[in-house]
Amino acid sequence: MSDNKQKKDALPRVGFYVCHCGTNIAGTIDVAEVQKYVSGLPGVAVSRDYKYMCSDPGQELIARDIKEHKLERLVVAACSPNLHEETFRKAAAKGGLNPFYFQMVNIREHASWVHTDKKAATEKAKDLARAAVARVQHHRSLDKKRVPVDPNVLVVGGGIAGIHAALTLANAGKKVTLVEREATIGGHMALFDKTFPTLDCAACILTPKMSAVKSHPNITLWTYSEVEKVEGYVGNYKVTVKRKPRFVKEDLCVGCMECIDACVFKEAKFRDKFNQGLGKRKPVYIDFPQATPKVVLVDPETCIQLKTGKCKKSCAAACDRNAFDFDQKEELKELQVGAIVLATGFKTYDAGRDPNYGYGRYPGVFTALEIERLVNASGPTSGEVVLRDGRRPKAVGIIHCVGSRDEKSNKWCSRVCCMYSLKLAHLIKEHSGAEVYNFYIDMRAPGKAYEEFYDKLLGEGVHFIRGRVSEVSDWAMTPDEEGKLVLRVEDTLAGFVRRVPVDMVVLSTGLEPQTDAQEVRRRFNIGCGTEGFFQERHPKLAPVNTFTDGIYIAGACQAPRDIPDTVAQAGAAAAEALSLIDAGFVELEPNTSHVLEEECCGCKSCVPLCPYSAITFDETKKKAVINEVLCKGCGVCAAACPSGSIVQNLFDDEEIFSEIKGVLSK
Amino acid sequence: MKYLYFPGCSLKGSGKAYEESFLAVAKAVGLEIRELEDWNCCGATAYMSVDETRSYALAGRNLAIAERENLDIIAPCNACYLVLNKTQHALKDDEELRRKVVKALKAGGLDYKGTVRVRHPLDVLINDVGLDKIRALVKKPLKDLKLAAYYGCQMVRPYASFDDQHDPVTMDKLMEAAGAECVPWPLKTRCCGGSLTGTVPEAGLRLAYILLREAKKRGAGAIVTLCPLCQFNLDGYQDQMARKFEKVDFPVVYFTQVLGLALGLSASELGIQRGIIPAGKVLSGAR
Amino acid sequence: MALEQKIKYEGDCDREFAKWVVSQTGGDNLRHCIQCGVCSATCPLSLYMDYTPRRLINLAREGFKKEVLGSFTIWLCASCYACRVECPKKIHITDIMYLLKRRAIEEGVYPRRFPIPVLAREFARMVFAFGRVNETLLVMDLFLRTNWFRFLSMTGLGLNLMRTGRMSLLPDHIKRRRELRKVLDAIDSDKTEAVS
Amino acid sequence: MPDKPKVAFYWCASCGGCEEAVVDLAEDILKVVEAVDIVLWPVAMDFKKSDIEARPDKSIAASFINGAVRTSEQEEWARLLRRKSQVVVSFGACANSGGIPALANQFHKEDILKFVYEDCPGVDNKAKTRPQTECKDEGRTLSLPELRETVRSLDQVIEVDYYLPGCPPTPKVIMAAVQALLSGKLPPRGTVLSPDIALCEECKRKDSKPADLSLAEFKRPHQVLIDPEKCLLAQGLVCMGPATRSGCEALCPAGNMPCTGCFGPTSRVKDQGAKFVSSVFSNIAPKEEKEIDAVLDGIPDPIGSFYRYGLSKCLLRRKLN
Amino acid sequence: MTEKFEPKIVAFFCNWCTYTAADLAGVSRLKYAPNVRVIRVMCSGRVDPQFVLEAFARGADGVLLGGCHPGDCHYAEGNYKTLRRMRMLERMLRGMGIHDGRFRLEWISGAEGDKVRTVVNDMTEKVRALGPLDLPGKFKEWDKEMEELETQVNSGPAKGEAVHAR
Repeated sequence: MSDNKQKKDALPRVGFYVCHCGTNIAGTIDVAEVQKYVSGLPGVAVSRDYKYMCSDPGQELIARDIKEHKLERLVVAACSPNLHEETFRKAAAKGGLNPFYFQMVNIREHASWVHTDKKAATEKAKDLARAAVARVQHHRSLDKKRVPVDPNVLVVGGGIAGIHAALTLANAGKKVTLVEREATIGGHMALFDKTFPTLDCAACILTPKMSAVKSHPNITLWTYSEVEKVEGYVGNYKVTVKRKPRFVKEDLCVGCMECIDACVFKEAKFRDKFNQGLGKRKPVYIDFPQATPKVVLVDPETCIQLKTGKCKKSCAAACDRNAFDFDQKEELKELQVGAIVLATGFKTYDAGRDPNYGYGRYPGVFTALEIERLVNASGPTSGEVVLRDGRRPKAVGIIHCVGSRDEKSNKWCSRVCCMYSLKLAHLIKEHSGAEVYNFYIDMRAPGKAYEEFYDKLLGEGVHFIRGRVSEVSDWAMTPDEEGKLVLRVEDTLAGFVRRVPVDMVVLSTGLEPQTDAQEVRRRFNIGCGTEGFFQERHPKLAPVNTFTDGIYIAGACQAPRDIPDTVAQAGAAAAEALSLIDAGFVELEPNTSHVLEEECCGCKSCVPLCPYSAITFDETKKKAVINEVLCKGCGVCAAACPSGSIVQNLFDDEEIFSEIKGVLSK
Repeated sequence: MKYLYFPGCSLKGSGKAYEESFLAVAKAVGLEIRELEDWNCCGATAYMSVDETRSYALAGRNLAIAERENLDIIAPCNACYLVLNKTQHALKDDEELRRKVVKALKAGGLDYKGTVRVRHPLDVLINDVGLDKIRALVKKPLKDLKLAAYYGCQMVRPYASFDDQHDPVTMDKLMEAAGAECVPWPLKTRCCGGSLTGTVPEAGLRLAYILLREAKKRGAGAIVTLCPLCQFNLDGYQDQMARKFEKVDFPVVYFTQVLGLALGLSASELGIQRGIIPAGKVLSGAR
Repeated sequence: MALEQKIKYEGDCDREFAKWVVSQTGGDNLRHCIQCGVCSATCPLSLYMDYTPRRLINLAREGFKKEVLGSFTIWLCASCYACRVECPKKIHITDIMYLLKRRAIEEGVYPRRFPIPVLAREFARMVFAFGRVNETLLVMDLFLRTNWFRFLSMTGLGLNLMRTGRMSLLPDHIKRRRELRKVLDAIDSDKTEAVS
Repeated sequence: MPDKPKVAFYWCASCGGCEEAVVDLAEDILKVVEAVDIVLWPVAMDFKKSDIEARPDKSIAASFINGAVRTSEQEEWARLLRRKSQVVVSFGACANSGGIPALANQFHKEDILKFVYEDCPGVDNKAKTRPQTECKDEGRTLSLPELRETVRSLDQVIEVDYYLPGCPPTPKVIMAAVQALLSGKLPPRGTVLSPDIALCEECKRKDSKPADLSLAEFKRPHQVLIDPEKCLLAQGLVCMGPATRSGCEALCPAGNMPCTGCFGPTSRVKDQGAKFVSSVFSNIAPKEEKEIDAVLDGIPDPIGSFYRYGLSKCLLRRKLN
Repeated sequence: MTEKFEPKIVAFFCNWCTYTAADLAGVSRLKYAPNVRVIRVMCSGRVDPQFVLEAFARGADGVLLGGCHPGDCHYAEGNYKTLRRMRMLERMLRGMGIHDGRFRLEWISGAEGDKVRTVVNDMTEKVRALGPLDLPGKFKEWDKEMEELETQVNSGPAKGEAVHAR
């Protein structure tokens, strides 16, 4: 080290700051020792420790020192750069230092929080600090590039989240394209009759918003469509959307439904997906009266014309606007947008996965969604709660936590089941007068007016049995169990096992990520948590942001969520998108790569490595060139240039080599 | 197809008929069966309650002997099937335990690697022989014989290696291949109380009685099972059940016996006469 | 009837016992039990138990040793594994029952004249002696030790078995009994080493 | 001729090719001889060590030392010449980075001796005699230099001022260097005296190289009929050109042979082999580990292929125990 | 040696998956061995085999490389490029006598904080078992064989007699 001491003055003057973060860091790491140690390192002009570096006084301290001590480099040892790198770059700038003459050392997430041995943790902190000090001396002064932001927005998913986000953005004057996979928007909420805890009718609050979307001048609505490809970067995304053929011209159809009556099939005889298979539909159909857009569509699987080409097409004949077009093909459309809001929603747990509950084996067993349709006035039974054979149930058992809080299926609590089970209990009792039993593990009613709703149900004389049902079966022990479905459960509050005979069983299935969540998140280049829901950038501080700038998430695609929270989050996502757009430009991290022209031999090794085709070959100069706007700064080319002629800003070879040397050389 | 055969204590005693019918059927479908040399008791559920490590060593000895032959070993008794499988799992997952047991077996001059596969005859018949071959071999399909297929606990639990834990179907399929019909019923894997009837009769008898009653109610002529303890428990105590609940008088047979008849083997070589509740009538009457 | 006070004081529970249970293989994820009771619900014998399996688990992890080891529950478990298959927390309840049975036998606190532990012990003895078990002898032995009156009630069954040739009175045994004993003794010596 | 600068040539562990290279200067050699006064050149003239030892320190203007350093004698000479000369020029791949001899760093000395004097088929050495560093014969003591454990580049033994790359350095490169020395127009110490840009720059085949190789197979020269026009990498041959300093005018590719990297890396690269691996293998076709391995199997001797001339300068230096 | 050998492991973590996972491990207060020093890169594809060799040469006992799972790279395919070149590097390391356990490539997604813990602990134990690598020390040791002559030739007037047969 002695020779370093001599060089000391030759090196740029480094200011080092170690943060206590209250006791978060200081509790495990001896910050004073780190401060003392670093003060002796070559090039270090100032070394301090401070309670909260990220606080205003903390930042002030840095700015002041830069001026007073003529600091040329800055190192802060605190939390993760993903949290406060920006903060301290700003502090550097405030002091008149180029913000990229800064290096951050993560001694909280990567040291004090994960180690118990104080001595070892302190040693680790010293090593990391030493490395940063060595590294920062090689940093170069850089500028952020500014690129304009396209003011248009894409919203994916037409459930209540997507609808609310789209309307919010459109009302702010932004052009929005709303893409929905199904034939109508509305999502799960459109299936519901009433919503908890207020019991106001779902249709009454949803359909106005749906038609608002349809009629809004700033919203382009593409239903029956899916996003195929996403290219570009924050502020400048190029999106390809696949529009599936409905075989009916959307702009011509007015949804009079004459065609449906005219269809050669006199009887509706095909599974009605919208009604969870409880109803039937024809090959030409519309999901429900308030479907938006109010346009019929033809199902190629069941339509004779589309299957065989031999049908008298009475439907088309019945249409006075000639809206039918059996030759319609799927088409690909391209969009330019600056921001994207993902609101792709959830899927309910497949009740068939728990054979002991007999779904599919006993006709008396239903899923909650099926019941939502049954109790729905516009549903297949127009609100009648009846069994599949038409009988009215005298006793109904609602089983909570099906596919939730279970390590055999999904570990998580689905958050809405308790409340919607209470809602269904109320509606079933109201519609059928049956005895209703709720079988729950824990009653979770943590929302505004939720506990009160639970209390209301208790008052209505619904039975609440605390215990997980082990089986639904049809074998009788006593005469009054004959011909019934028997639920076996421990009444854990009474402390013994009970057998409860019922006519109808409702399985309160939990919420899961969409089946194609993984493909979708790859397409949009965002992450998923272990359970498969989309990953937010930070659980508390950036709940609707993702790790990809300009892409935001809202609603149950991020985690199980009820309507109030979903709408709130959709608003938040819209606001994030707005703040990006209204800024008008984004500053890109300057960690891009560039070719040292005079040193490039033109071997082209780097060209195919770039996933963004940012590297091209200049045929006249016979050299590789990097377009720094397209470059996203992965550095794969720098690592692979065989003659070391590509440099990545902030991650230059000598910067990394000195960091390696730094962590190792005591 | 060569296999080792682990009878276990029951098949040498109360479960004789199971052994007889199993061996006969195996022969008929072309399985080469050799009884495991100098096998010892698997330890069943009882030993586990006394000493865990010892009971693993006990089962381990059998597995070690079997390894010398490197053939799959067939254990027709559900208890044996489970204990041997459980031992394989436990010794695989728990290194400390494995060390102890391997050391102990060494002391007896035995070598344990954990390489043998423990199979249930049902598994072998369905997956190795195959339903098609069996259908082809059926000489006397058992027309309009209704059975309640009863699997018991320990074949499907806790290791559902070849069938569903809640609603197993392999034996139903096999019986249908034999021409019989299986009534749907929800008690296929509900415990028969076998391990208790001897000691806590009121409990054991009740469980067994529930099964018999339900099977009868569903219109079956007999319960067909694949475990000697279940068979003994359901078949042997019906007189006591009569005293405690009602007279059920319901035959309980081994799936190998039913299959055997369909394959054209004689009732006697299948040990059908060994049923305490005579099954001959139901089975033969069916034909 | 006499009044019995049900209140428990912290002094009544044995934290060591609780620690021991969770430290055993199979007991490890006991702490995660959410008391949903599916084990009790699926258990074909819970209707006879003084504590349902769910309650037993909670008593065990809270350290109510006396109640746990003294309970009928552990002896009524027929090892049908239904609970283990249903448990949403993948708790190996059956193995825990075995664990508690063994502890109860070690401490000799199982219900007196309650035949199951006796059966278990006799079973083990017979296996050690012959390497195999003769059901008939085992059952006879058992009833003579516990409740010879019941033994008489079983004669019907005995005759039936005799008639159908399913009962043998001579103890079957393996050839290399010494080998087996070496193995079993080796386990014990290994244990004592572990202790010392 | 006291005013002529004194020059020494010396060879360590080398094949003699570098000596040849000097001779290859043809008539230019006369110019050199004109200009300088050669005080040591074992291959051509008879000088003794004592002559050099007798000279005052730093009295030799420049020493050109070729070959890697493996024996005590080579080490001793290197140190001696360093002491006596103002400038030491590391001459050729072996001196610069160990060269072919350094491939021995993949093995341990003992293994090598054992093989050469005992196990090698065709060796007849019942007594298992090994060379001794000292032996008596008719009263005379004869000594042999000691074989070192590790093969070293010259600069791992003494300080080196300039490097002439190549196996061997080409006449062009040598003359340029000599002229620079004579004219006194010297680049900063430590410079490698050839262009600091990779070989493709001057390779005739450069334009035939497609951007995206995504190779699915590697071949060795004897396994293919080599297309004389097309880029050799594109033909699946391991051509080190992209990771190798230029200056040789791409002689090997011109002669239908892939570049094996004798000029060493550019100044921006620490480890030629590692860097080459990084560039070529990042872009091979398969994605699955198994298939990747299958492609890699096409290169049976990675170290020999990527460190043909530079194992001494590999960041790991030699094989560990 | 009396005190337990504490391996020094240098880790290169990609910013989007493994580094984030390490942050998550921190936020979740998972505890793991303090032997790893993380160097942050934007993508595992930035990791040049030279970095790995340099780390060993500078005294690392192990090198850990962490990236996104195949198919999940934030930069589409960077991790495939890493995988390919590192497969070859592994072979070269083996050839140079550095055993596989000392160099490790792991895919750890941003959600797998716990995997960071298990991998770091596991690697620390495995490398501990392998013992110190200490290349800097080895370099010094290897050069010992030259000390004698260095002093002999460089100090004082060299003696003329030692004649080597050539």
